[in-house]
Amino acid sequence: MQETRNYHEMLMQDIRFEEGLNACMNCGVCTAICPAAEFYNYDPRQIVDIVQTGDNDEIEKLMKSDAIWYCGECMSCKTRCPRGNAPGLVIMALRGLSQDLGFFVESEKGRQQLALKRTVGQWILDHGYCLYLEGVGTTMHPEQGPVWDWIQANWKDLFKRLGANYQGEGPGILRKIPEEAMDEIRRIFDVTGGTARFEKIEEASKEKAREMNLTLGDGIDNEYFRHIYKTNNNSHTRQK
Amino acid sequence: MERFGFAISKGRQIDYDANSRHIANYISDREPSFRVCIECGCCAATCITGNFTSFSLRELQILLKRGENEKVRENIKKCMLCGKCTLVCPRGVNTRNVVTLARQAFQKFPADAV
Amino acid sequence: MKIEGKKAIWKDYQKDIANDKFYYVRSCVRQNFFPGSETAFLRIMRDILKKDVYEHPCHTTCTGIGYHGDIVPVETTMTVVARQFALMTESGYENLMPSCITSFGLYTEILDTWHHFPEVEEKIRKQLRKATGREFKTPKNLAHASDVIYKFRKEIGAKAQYRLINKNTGEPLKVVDHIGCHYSKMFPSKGVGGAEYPYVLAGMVEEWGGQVIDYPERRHCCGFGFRQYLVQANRGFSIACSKEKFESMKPFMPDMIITNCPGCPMFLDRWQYVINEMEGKTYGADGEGIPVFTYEEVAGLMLGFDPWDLGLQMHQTDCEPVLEKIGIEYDPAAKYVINGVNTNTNAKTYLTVN
Amino acid sequence: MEKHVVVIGGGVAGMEAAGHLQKSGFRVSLFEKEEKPGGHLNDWYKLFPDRRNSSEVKEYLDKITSEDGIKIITGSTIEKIVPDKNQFRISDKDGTEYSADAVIIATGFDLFKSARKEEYGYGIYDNVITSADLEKMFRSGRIELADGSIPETIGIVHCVGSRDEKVGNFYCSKLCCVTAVKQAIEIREHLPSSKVFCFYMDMRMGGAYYEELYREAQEEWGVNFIRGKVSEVSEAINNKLVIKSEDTLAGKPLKMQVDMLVLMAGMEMSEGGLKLSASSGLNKGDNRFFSPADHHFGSNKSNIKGIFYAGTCIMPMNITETISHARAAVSDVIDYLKDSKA
Repeated sequence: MQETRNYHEMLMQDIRFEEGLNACMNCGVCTAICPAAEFYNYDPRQIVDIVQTGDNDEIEKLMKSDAIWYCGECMSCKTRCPRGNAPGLVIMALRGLSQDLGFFVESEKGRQQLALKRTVGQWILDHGYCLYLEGVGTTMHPEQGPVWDWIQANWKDLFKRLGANYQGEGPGILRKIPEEAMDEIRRIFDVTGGTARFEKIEEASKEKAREMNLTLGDGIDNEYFRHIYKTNNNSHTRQK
Repeated sequence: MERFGFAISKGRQIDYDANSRHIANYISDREPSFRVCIECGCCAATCITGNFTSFSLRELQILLKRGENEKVRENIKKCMLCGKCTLVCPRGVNTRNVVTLARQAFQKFPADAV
Repeated sequence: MKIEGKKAIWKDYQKDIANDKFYYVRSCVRQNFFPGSETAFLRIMRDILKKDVYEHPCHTTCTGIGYHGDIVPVETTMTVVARQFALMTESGYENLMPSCITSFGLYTEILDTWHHFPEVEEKIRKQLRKATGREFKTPKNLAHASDVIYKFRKEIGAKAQYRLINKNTGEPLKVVDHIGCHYSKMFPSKGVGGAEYPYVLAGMVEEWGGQVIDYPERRHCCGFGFRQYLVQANRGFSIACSKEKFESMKPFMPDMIITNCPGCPMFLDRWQYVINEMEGKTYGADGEGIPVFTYEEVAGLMLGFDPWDLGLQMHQTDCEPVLEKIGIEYDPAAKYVINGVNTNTNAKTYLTVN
Repeated sequence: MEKHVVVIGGGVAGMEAAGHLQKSGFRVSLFEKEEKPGGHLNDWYKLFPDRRNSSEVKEYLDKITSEDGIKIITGSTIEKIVPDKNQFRISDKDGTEYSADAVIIATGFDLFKSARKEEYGYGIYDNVITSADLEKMFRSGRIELADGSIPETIGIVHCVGSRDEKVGNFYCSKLCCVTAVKQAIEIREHLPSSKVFCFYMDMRMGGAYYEELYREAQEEWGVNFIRGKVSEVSEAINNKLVIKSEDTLAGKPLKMQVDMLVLMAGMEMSEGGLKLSASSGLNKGDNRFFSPADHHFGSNKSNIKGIFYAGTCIMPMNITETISHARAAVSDVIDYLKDSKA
């Protein structure tokens, strides 16, 4: 069996953990207005309570569980906490460490990180935008509705009509960001741990895919991606 | 739902105004000590069933008072009525009788037990 | 409700907003979903208010969605943000004006962290130097683009061709103001009006003739939740949040919703369509949806911009009911016309029951 | 010549101190900023835990301060104390100066201004009131909503302005829990068909017969207790207040509507005390109350010899504790003036 490490100490290295956790008195003011607690079987107060005990076995369990992936990071908790805590920041620190240690693949919601990496992460590195939606249609996003089909069908002309500089030189909406600028962004990712995080997500996911007997090629058109993108075992919310 | 790949999540908050307190009132009228519980957890700590399952006498009492009866109904069969809870209660709550009355109420008013 | 109580709070949360010489950074979400809004914003700022607004062609995403989706580590995000600061510094500007609320929140949070932990700022400076060779100054003034419109709401109101008033009844339109969570929930003092009763949009609505309605779930998140929307399996949460808001605002019979975050209007717009598809339910009057607008779109409409120049045809929930109520002159047939061709010949009106 | 002692503040502590100083043979001047002495006692209807009428305590205090040798100066705010040889020069807002051989500061507390907890909507939503507002209703005999109708469901929020870093008050005001329980019972007495819900973080019933009162509230009055701090309040279209908290003992968020919400405003150092502290070099603690020379055996002594504290200007206290503390201050004055060569 793997030896329990001092996860609490590791969390302390994260500046958000230091900012987000003073002594909690379990008043529940965070859970009271937490959108995630309203719909998921989730209680941010209890997460903070577990973390502040410093019990590393319990912290490891948390990092391998779905529980840390329900938060929507709206930060409503930060506004209200009478002790100046931010449970949302504590969650972010836990999520960061869970990925760096490869624990995220142990839960259904955690495994979804690969989907984020291969969409948002890829758009950032390829285009310099968090979203780059040309060609991302209603197959992946049926909720975007018929208007989105129309937008996709007329993307370039419509954007031009609305004053965009789509893929153009110089400033403007969805301009092509110069290659030198993109190189800078990629170097920042290399220097600051962004690339390492991406690699860790890929590596742990590939191992998990093998274990689950699902194929995982590049991109988003493969079994594992579809699985993590769509699977919901319905244990996360109230069913009745 | 199939078309969109998800269903709209249901809220899990205690909707106090929508819940029925009929079961709790039934117990409280017959076992007034039910009212003075301070949720200290002594009952749950001493409970044999509680030590081996997720059954919690403390939680049971609060859920009944809020009208969140469904979870109580699912769990209350586990109690073996040994009565240790009643012995240890610092407020003199007859917890054992609370359980008995709750079981009775669930049988009598199945519609309120949700 | 006693409005004096709110006014007392608004007085406590007046933020410093620059007057001119803005350095504009774009929003990924707004560019993809509401390009007409950013176009209209610059038209208002430059052509109508005669302000100097500069945009650097080399600026990028702040990585905010990646950061709050937790795939981008905090130091990476801080360094990308430091690069934005560097481009601003190099361009000779010091008033940062982001289009995005996630960015605005992130810039605010990073500046606050650096303030409390100067050693972190030092480390980021080193990393930026190493990766790009750039140096930076932190912004002298940081205001979200909606703060700036708020600041100039009277000037816009003075030039407006329309008001938020029902032309048939003479009554003010009832407007729901939805504030992006990251606008002031993290740092109440950085938002106009604070976190509990933000005034940034309410001030515009009041100035332009409308009436803001306060409803129980006013402060509730739209439900984006980053990973909660971006992954299909989680979208049940995302839509449930918006639904909670619609159910709560419906009894107040709002005519429209105004937003300042780029994501919220898209969700509040699309989820009305999905709820109608799934449950046959709508939240506006007469079986219609509640039209959702960005603040730039509302400002543009007031100033007489053409609805189709503003990009209102990109909404799923039809905006026409509001245009009719205000009495805006527009050509319904031009909605889907691009380069003189009607590109949506089988256009149907969505979100109208029966 | 008989020594002259100035008492600043004519609430419970100041009146009790004045009475005992007079009994001990001093000439006393008692300064009160309001038009009549009595302090917060004037605003309270019944007292915990025995629910006796506050006027009984007021009568006692009026009696002991009506003796010859006590001069009560009302409508006078003392702004500065300056040591002058073995005496003190004391000046009021209008610049009038008085001299004294010793000074007792009994400037008391202010109720936390509940509008500062913006999320509770005091001063915005019509039927959000404070514990002090409710006492006025008790006294008038009518508990009613803004529109004159009778509330059926009443929520009580504990810890408003206490144990709350966001408003700069880390400390517990100590008396709001028992006040909440007392008021909950009184509401049920006035309105037998009403339902009352107390939202608390911890029930701090640390006084004689407080816990018993808590039990009585549960047992005889059916008051509901929910362990969770209220997170936000809003107004529904029917004018009811929507409150959100977590029921932490059930581990779930809880949402309910009430007709009226009562905020248990905490205790803060008074504004008068703060001004005096700044003008006269008197030390304050992190909690902004006056910081006595020693919290164990010198809680009446200030950092300036000859200036003493009585009552809630150093920390939240109930009336019993305030009266004892005021008497102890007199004992310190006696010691001081006996040793003094003045």
